[in-house]
Amino acid sequence: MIEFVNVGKTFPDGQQVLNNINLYIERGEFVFLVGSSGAGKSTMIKLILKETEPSAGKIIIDNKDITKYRRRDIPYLRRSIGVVFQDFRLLHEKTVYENIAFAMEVIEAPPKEIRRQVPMVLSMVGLSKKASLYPQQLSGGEQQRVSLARAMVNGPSILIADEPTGNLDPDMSWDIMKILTEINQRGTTILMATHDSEIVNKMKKRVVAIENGTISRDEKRGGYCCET
Amino acid sequence: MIEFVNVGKTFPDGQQVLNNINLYIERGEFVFLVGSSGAGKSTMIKLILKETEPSAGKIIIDNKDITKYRRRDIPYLRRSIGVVFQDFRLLHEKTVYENIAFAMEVIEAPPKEIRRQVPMVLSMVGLSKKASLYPQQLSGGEQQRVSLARAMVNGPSILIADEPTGNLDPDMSWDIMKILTEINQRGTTILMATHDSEIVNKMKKRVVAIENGTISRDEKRGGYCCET
Amino acid sequence: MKLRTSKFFFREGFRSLRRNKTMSAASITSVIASLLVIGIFYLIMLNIDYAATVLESQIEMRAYLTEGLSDNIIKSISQEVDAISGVKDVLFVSKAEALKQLEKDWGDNAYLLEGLDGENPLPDTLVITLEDPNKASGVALAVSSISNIDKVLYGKDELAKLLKATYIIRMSSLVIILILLFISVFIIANTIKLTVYARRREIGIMKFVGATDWFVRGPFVIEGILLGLLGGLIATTILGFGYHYCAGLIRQQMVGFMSIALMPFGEIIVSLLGLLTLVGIVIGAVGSLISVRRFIKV
Amino acid sequence: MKLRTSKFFFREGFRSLRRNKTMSAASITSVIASLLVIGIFYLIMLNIDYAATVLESQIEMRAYLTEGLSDNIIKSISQEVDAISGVKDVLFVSKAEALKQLEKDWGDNAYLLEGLDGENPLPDTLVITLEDPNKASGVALAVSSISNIDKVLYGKDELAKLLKATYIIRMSSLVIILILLFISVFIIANTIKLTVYARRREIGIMKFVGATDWFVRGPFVIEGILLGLLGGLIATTILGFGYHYCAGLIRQQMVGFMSIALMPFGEIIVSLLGLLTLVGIVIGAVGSLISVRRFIKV
Ligand SMILES: Nc1ncnc2c1ncn2[C@@H]1O[C@H](COP(=O)(O)OP(=O)(O)OP(=O)(O)O)[C@@H](O)[C@H]1O
Ligand SMILES: Nc1ncnc2c1ncn2[C@@H]1O[C@H](COP(=O)(O)OP(=O)(O)OP(=O)(O)O)[C@@H](O)[C@H]1O
Ligand SMILES: [Mg+2]
Ligand SMILES: [Mg+2]
Repeated sequence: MIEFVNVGKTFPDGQQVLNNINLYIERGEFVFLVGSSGAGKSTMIKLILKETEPSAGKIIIDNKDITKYRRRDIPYLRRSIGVVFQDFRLLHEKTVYENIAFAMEVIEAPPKEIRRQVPMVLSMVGLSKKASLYPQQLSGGEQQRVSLARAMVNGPSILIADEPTGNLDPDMSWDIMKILTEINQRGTTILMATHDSEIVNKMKKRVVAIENGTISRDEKRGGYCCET
Repeated sequence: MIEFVNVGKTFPDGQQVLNNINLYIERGEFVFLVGSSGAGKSTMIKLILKETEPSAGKIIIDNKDITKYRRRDIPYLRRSIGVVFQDFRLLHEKTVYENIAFAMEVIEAPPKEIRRQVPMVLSMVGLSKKASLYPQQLSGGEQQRVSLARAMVNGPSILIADEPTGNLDPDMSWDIMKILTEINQRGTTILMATHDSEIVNKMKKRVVAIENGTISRDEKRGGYCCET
Repeated sequence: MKLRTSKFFFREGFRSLRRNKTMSAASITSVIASLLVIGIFYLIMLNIDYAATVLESQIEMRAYLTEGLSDNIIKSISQEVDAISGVKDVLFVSKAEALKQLEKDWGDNAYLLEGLDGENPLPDTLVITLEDPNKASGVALAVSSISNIDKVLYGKDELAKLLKATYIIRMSSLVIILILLFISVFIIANTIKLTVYARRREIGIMKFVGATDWFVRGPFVIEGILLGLLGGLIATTILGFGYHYCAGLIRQQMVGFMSIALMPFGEIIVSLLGLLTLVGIVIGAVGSLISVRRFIKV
Repeated sequence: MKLRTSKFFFREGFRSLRRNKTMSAASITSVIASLLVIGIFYLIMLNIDYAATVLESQIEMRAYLTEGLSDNIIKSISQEVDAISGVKDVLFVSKAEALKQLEKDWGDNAYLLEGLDGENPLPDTLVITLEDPNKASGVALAVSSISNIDKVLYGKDELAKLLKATYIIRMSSLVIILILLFISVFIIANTIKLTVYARRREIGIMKFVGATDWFVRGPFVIEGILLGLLGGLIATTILGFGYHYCAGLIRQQMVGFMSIALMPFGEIIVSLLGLLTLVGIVIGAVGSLISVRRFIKV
């Protein structure tokens, strides 16, 4: 489903963040991406979304080498992937409802379906009451959940979550993890970058750790850290 | 140092977030503010900064009722308080160095001191190498640490941190907590809103919990949650 | 593109105009202001052209007839002249009428004619008005070849000067309106660029949730068109009232004198409306398209 | 405010101009464009005024002398006229010269003078030029009260018409330039508003780290002043070259005719530079001040 082949990423300022990354994630897998702050987790996610280009290697999504994609193919790549961004990326000028509806309008979904689907995902993340507020009127954790709701609403085959519980209390975090597990069981491939050791340790899913630009650890049922 | 007297906050859309909050934080205390997502932690911080006004009660900082402050007094209030915002609030058009220097330029600090102080705080949060990058070129955790560096740089008498470890790995989080403890020992009052149960539980500091708009718990050496 | 997508574009375009009030207000007033500049100059140019045409149409040619012709012959000569292509009108002025006119024209100087001792040295004259003063020399040649026509006069030098002057004025005003059109287009496009710039973050986010370039552009283009349309309508209204009022004032000031050179309001308003709304809409749409392009590449 | 703070304002103002390239480019070109509109019209107005003044200064008054005066008497009358306030110049034209001139003026029609049979009905004349055509009637009265002056003529009606026409043209162009000035000021202010709007987030953040209103405004005001200054200089340069080129073209087209009515380049450039940079700087500064105000209230 997602494959990194000898991927390297060096930024224009000369910093080499990723170096010869090889990673294969199968359809339906649930993978935690861990690593210290600045390790390159978000960079890997940005590479999958073609937000930035690799300096070396290729990235294969759904059997297609996305480094070969032309500009006009990119929207279709992104539609197949739901993303919870680390910085949320909500549209400030739209209400919570409209933010989520927008992701459906983009794929030209019928209005009827939008009216059914949006309230559903909002209630899943516990924000039914906040539908008509603007993102700036929400708490940090609420914004994060809106971002998750938007990522799920189109039922993408891949769901990527970058630190989706960073602003959530433990109870809420577990609620979210339950949702992600459910989605995963319905067949969605999930890649989640996180610092939450408790979650990683208790979930017992595949863990990929990045350190010094390379994959230092890749365990089928791993924990947040080798020791501790 | 910080006192909430019968404070209530109802937003224009009718939602009552805080209700009759009474809280007294002494000079030099270290207080954790906990509560589920959307409980009102950030709102309390916004009230202290006069980013928003209480609908009832008064807030006393340094023996002065800030609800009575006129507009032109607000900057001086804010200068006495260093804040790590939940959404970082870095200036996108300025480099990391300039962002931190700006907080010193605001108080018209001598250039010499700026040139000494900024690299020092940057090295404290481990970002010396990133000084000349722009915030958008940093990882989430790095941005969070820039925000912390900026909050500390003027040596404020009060330091408020809204979820300052939300995007940091556990090791880095402990480094940050060490810094905060140090600052606290030098006499700075610290108020930290957090969801990180491990940190709260291990630090054994005063814990104030918000639930349904009121203070549900206020323990001298508390944990993240009563049970667990 | 599905129908609902165009509906979406319209809805979003309107919504965005409404939600970004500060920005919409600032940009639409800039659009109006720029269109006013075009409009004002367009009106001035129209009037200058109109005045020049009126001036040119007052050019007359005088054909002196030989002495002592019968009324019948004069009539046939008159008809012959009228038939020449380029001649608009022919008027017969007898030598007695000509003298009377001269006395009147000279006013205070008329006593100079006393020296004539009652004799009338003036000839019978055909006063010819022309369709196009540029063709004066051709007409003059044709007229002078008619028998019994003694002399054809039409102030050759003065005519040349007048034609040159109106030409220069027309060209200058055309150049100036083109420059102003260019400037206004530029300002409107820049204004739209700034409004798009203020929303660059939004555009990026839309792209990251899978919007195609066209999907992002759609609402911006609609918004640009709305801005242009609204701006055009308002600018035309302001100019319409303004012109009506000013023309009234000027006419009143001039009491008859030169007042013919002001174009009537009705003739102007339609072309003005067309010009301004067209310019507004086109730049609104194209400006949005181009401005969005920079931020859409993510 | 400490000196280093003003230094900071300047540094930040410059830096922000440099860093926000897209925005700076868009806003400065809009400022230039708006100033060009003012400048173009200012030039046109100056030239219209100049042309009107030239036209007015060509108004002459003719005083006819009684017959048979000696040269000495004519000389003393001439001096007497010259001493009247409002008279710029006096020129004596003898009756012989006057007839010659008339023959020349009439050109093709000069044969009409053949009827005079060698007699010269024209009087000796003093041709008087005026300092201010508005005072013509007073001068005429004073001149006619001098003995041995038979008659004073100055085309009263034509003068009145001319004065009215130049008055209307002057007033119209003044009104138009004021309107355009207003429009341009408006566009520049709006442009600056949009650039500030695009940076509203920044302003909020500055306030949250304890910046006073003035500290936030400072760099914006400096930036506004720089925008205005730069815009003014560039607009003046463009207009200067443009005017120089166009004036050359027009003069060439006209070969002598009317060319006197174009103001020389040197007289214009300084006042233009002053006007445009002043307008640019003032609106830049004030526009920034006002625009920042909305977002500073946090
Ligand atoms: N455009 C850029 N230019 C230069 N360096 C960059 C750029 N973008 C990212 N980086 C650097 O790449 C490194 C990895 O960033 P990334 O966002 O991938 O980290 P991360 O693993 O997501 O960290 P975090 O857990 O803090 O979010 C960081 O050190 C960052 O400074
Ligand atoms: N301007 C506003 N208008 C309406 N409701 C608001 C506004 N600002 C905040 N709220 C509401 O107030 C509640 C408390 O928000 P606050 O940001 O204080 O929560 P929090 O405790 O910081 O949560 P988190 O841990 O998720 O950051 C939220 O439910 C939010 O929707
Ligand atoms: Mg990251
Ligand atoms: Mg919060």
